Amino acid sequence: MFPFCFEWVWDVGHYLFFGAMWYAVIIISLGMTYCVGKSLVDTLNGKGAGHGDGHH
Amino acid sequence: MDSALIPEGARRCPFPVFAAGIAVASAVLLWGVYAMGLVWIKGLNQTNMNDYYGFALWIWADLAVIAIGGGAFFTGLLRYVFGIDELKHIINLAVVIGVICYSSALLILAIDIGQPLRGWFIFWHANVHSMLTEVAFCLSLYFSVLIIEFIPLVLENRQLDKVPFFHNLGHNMHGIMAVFAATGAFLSCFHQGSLGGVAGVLYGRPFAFREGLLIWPWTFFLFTWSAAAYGPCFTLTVCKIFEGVTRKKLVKDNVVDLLAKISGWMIATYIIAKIIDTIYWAGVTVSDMGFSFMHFYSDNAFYGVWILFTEIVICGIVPAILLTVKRFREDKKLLILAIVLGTIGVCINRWVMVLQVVAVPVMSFDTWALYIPSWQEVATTILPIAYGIIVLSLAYRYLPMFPQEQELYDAK
Amino acid sequence: MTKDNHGKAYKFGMVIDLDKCTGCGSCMVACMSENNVPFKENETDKKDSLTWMTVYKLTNGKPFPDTDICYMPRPCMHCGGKGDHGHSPCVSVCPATATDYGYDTGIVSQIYTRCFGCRYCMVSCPYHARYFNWWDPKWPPGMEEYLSPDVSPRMRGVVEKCTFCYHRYQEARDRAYYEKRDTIAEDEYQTACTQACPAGAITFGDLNNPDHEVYKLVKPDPHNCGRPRDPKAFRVLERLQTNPKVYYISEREWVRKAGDNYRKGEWDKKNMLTKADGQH
Amino acid sequence: MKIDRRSFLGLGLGAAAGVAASPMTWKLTDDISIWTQNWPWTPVPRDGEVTFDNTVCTLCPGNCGISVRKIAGRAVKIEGRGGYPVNDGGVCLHGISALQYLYDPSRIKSPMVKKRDAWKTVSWDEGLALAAEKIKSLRDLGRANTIACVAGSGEGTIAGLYRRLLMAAGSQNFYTMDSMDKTWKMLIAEMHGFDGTAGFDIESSDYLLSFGTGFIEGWGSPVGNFMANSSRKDRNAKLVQVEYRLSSTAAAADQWIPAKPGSEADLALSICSVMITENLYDKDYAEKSGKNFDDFAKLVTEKYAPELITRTTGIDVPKIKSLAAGFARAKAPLAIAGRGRGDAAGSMMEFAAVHALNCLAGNINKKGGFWMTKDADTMIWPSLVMDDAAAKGYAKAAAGPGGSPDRLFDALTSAGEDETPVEMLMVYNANPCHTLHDAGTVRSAIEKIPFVVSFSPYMDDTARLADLVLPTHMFLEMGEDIHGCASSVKKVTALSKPVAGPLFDTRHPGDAVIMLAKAVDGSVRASFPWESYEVAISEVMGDTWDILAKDGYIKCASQPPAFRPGVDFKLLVGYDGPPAPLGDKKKFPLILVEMDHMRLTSGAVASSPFAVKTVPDTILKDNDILVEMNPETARQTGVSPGRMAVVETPVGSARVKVNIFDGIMPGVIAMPGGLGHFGGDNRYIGGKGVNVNELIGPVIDPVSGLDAAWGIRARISRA
Repeated sequence: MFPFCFEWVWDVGHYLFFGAMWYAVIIISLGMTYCVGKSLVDTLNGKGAGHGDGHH
Repeated sequence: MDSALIPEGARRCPFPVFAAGIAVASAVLLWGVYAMGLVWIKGLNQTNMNDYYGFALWIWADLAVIAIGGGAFFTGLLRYVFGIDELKHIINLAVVIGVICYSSALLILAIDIGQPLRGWFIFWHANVHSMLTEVAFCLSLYFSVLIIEFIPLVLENRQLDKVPFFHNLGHNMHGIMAVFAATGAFLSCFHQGSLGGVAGVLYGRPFAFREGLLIWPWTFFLFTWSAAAYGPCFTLTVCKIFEGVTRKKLVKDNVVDLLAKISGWMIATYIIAKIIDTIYWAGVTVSDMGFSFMHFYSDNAFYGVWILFTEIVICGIVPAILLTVKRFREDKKLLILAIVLGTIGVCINRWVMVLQVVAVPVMSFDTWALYIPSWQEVATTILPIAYGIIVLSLAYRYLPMFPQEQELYDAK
Repeated sequence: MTKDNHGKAYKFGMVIDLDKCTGCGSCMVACMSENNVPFKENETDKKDSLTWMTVYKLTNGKPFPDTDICYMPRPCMHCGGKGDHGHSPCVSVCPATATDYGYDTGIVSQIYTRCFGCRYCMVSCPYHARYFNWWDPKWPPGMEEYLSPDVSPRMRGVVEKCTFCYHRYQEARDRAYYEKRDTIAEDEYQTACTQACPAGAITFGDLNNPDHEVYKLVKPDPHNCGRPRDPKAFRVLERLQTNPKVYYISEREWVRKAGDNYRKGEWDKKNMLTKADGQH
Repeated sequence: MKIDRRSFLGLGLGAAAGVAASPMTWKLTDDISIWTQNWPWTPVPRDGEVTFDNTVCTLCPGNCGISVRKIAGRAVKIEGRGGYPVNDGGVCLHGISALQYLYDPSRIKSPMVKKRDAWKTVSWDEGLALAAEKIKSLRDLGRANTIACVAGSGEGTIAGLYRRLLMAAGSQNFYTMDSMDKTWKMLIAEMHGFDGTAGFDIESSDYLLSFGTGFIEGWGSPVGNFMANSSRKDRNAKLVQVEYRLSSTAAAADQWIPAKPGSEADLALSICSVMITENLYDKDYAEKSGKNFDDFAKLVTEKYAPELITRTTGIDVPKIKSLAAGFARAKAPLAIAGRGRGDAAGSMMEFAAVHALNCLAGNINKKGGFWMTKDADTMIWPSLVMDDAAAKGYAKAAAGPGGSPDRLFDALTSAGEDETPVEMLMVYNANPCHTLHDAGTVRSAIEKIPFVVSFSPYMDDTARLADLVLPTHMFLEMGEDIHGCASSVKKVTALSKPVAGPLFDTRHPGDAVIMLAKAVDGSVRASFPWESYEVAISEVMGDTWDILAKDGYIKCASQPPAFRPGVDFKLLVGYDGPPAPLGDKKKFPLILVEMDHMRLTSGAVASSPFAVKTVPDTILKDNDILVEMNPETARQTGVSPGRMAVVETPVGSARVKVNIFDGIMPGVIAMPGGLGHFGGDNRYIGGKGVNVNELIGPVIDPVSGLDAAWGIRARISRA
């Protein structure tokens, strides 16, 4: 999983496989960080207090 | 009693009735949990698996729940990426089913391995050439995507929605759901495929082996395609079961019809591909290995040509016709027949690709190996069903799972 | 160390003369005894019985008195995989790199402490050479005394298989290193089954080395993934391209035929061709 | 701070995230995986210095040289001993498994006395005193002749000591288990007037004609035979197997002659007739120096011409003629007899008929032929001291005539209520309750004996019936002299040595008998002047001892004996066929035979866990034994493969499973031997399957007086 694991080889297989994997991990985590962050900011700005407003 | 949690205006059965139902399901669940405990404590000797049947009932259950849970990724793809908006009325159900199926799949994998405490080695010491590694990575990542897709629905619960942060979070997640859905669809396509690859790469097992494109055997594509095709059948089946149990209409006909039609065309194209694949496999692949087609379907007490016929004709061609032809699709009974057949069809496909693969003798002096699962295997396989019923019931009762419910009720 | 099977590295393999094998079972027990293989009270379910080396009994399927039988010892075949590149059916599927192909020896290893028991490798192996520890290995009290420290006893829930007595290779290699030698001699590294076989039916050595007996017996074709050139020699399931490193020899045609699968008429055709080949 | 739902949720989530991100998770995960690799119940073998110790395996009469690999003094593996004349590095599975016999927790760990059906541990002194008391009282009563002893074989100093104890006490009742060697010995005496043992130069013979021997299934010296069989291809030597079943030997043979069971001797004589009529025999040897040749020739040519015996044997005339031609034209033809493993005596007439072929071919005491060797009598025993009681007792005849244990137990069974032909029985290195035919009756006979002493290391089928067990070392814990190597021409005298233990409170069987003799006191004590077995063997073996102690073994020259005794065909002139198996043809239409399987032991010692593990499921499935039959037989009797059935014979019945095999003659059913052991606490072999000897009854050979049974008439039906 990491280059320091001894079975790691720098080859096309590892580039493709872990490239795709880390790409997905990053997208998902960035996406979630964005959502949580924005929601925190929104909450602090008083949004969503009275429910119903700004509903989809 | 729990009315504060129930979506506003929704009509739900009295709490004691609901609780009784949950209790029944929980009893079954506990039975499964007991069996699971036995397997974890005493080891896999609790199963009837053996050195011939290294993969058995559980791996089938795993492949099957993932295939029928495929409705989630495919509906998500259609809804968020291709922008087919009507599907938003059924996407919640698809997502909940997806969450159930994928969490069950992960649980079954955790029971199925001989050293569950070392299960994380599959990530840590990953062998990128193994299809199973790809499955593990994509499966767990996609499961996190499903959770992300599920969270906004949970946050729509009446009480949770009152919390401003949760309200905002749900809102914001909705906002970028297309990104998640696209990632999920990509991951899901891959792991559905790699599940097909699990069987397809076995060049020592002629029944499973398929030639293919680059590193991917044809089963890779067939599995993805069939999950996308048959997954919605299961989503619709569950939807129909809900409507039957609650004696309410929950999703509008046009939505059902649309999903059924898409599923029908997917099945139709899939089954053509599957037939071509089967013919090529029988005529070229195994022929080169010295086998005749009938080798795989004779000289044993169970596996006959009937299973192939059932998979391809009864559970493939028939639902494809029923779902693509408008007249049939609009007939309620035929629609139900078609979606049930479709669900069974994909399960049979996964069965043969796991169990028949290992049952077939490969060495000329070997014999067919048949196996009957132990009760512990059956119990742990039923466990996800009980668990699914509980989660679906809770979700239905406390979350606005069917956006059209109120509208349809009012229209009645 | 080269990344294929054609270079200077060792390519250990085995040749079993099926006309000499009497099915006595010495190889099986020698293996169990050498490799700390456990045993249970009831071992009659052969699909759940750890026997790295197992002896199959083949019959020609003819009625009395034309019946014939042949015993076929089957260790792990240590497949070179398609193209003999080391992608054995099992090695290529193991998700946790718990089984690996040794490019310097041609031996398929198994790391018990790495295996988490998914059993995918067992499913991939058409020879049933891989075994799972369904039970905790337990020895009757006092019998652990004969366990050898050269091979670690396995734990429940992992896969194990024949390793061509890899620990014996390590020992030979260490000795050679200590004595400042580059190579190990043929008789320095022999598996326990080879050593024990009272019929002398098993031969073990380096398939890359023309001086070794295994090479002389089967004459592996380096340009054809090691396919035997000797007409009496064959490999089991040759057509699947698993490229095993265990070869069999038999004078009996039906035995050679039983080594692989043939559609109706195919065998006769193949034989006609080989006969024609032999003429020029 | 007020803890409301929000902060509670927040705290919870925060804590979870914190723990997950901390190194603790990784540490725990890592620890867990390490723990699963070192479960405390998974043994970790100790390492240490590697040494090798050589000794000789005595599990079967083959007596292979073995090498015990030790690590820090702990025996861990048994391998064949390279360069040893018998086996040169090869080893059979039972020999490799010997450490399982050594470390077997079900071994008898100290002397035990049976009191009201329960075992009680006693000290050696107490145990010996009990046995000595019994001997003394019987001698005092003038019934010294009712003391009996059954030993595995009569060879070697240990058996010599037991025999000596009986003689010193005053009894002729010393018995050794029957085997084909006994019959061969008698046959040599009868046909060649020579006192010696038979040897077969198999590895130099170029045409081996085997009459039902399990030549590569444990007959004679198994490993030596495996090697000889393997070298056949290079030597261009043929093997022809006459057998009603495709055994491993038949499968390995160049030619399989499936003659009907019981007709083997007829076939042999028929081949003789062809050889004589077609002038294919050694005239110089058989005719000129032979006696009664003309009568013999007349008999076989008139009564056993191929045309006449085709029906009895099921073998057609051209085949018989070609066999005769093949045998006679070979350079070194050799005919061998002794069915299966050869651990039953067999019919003297059958052996004679087979041996007639060797005599006609003239291949006697020649390379690749049949050898007669004089027993090298190297032991010098000091003269025996026999008091009055001893002399009087010894004057009385043995209970079982001819030294056959079958006759002994027969005498016990047929003895009246008030008769006690045997008051005390000692059993050493034998398990008659399992290995003798009609084992059930043998058991009842032993139960009749008032006092039984077993010297077995294991609680076997006979030891369990004993009143006193004086457990001896198992072979890896002791040294003894080993003579010859069954039926082989490689006569090796060897000295085994202790390579382990002793692990329990056991004694060397030689020491045990010396201690017992000393405890008896008087003249018996005087006959055993040695302090220990070690002293005894060094004195008794004389000069040989010095060489053995130095070299470990002595190999006699592998040249055929220089002399060539003549042959007398008189025995065969009166030939009227071997005794028929027990049972009525109509009531019992089938024939049940014992089938020897290399992976199961058949002697006194039951199979090891390793050996049982290798047994195929066509022989043993769970605890059920499988009997082998032709599909045709199954069809006719209505039994189905894999299902239970009942086999009945005139002496017993058993529930069995059915295994279908094309290679067995229709009408014959074969049952594997070596199963159905008592086993005591050993559940790896104990209680598994059925003992075939419970179903086959003894047939006393009219010529030799030994048990000639090889099968019995039977029927089988669905259970």
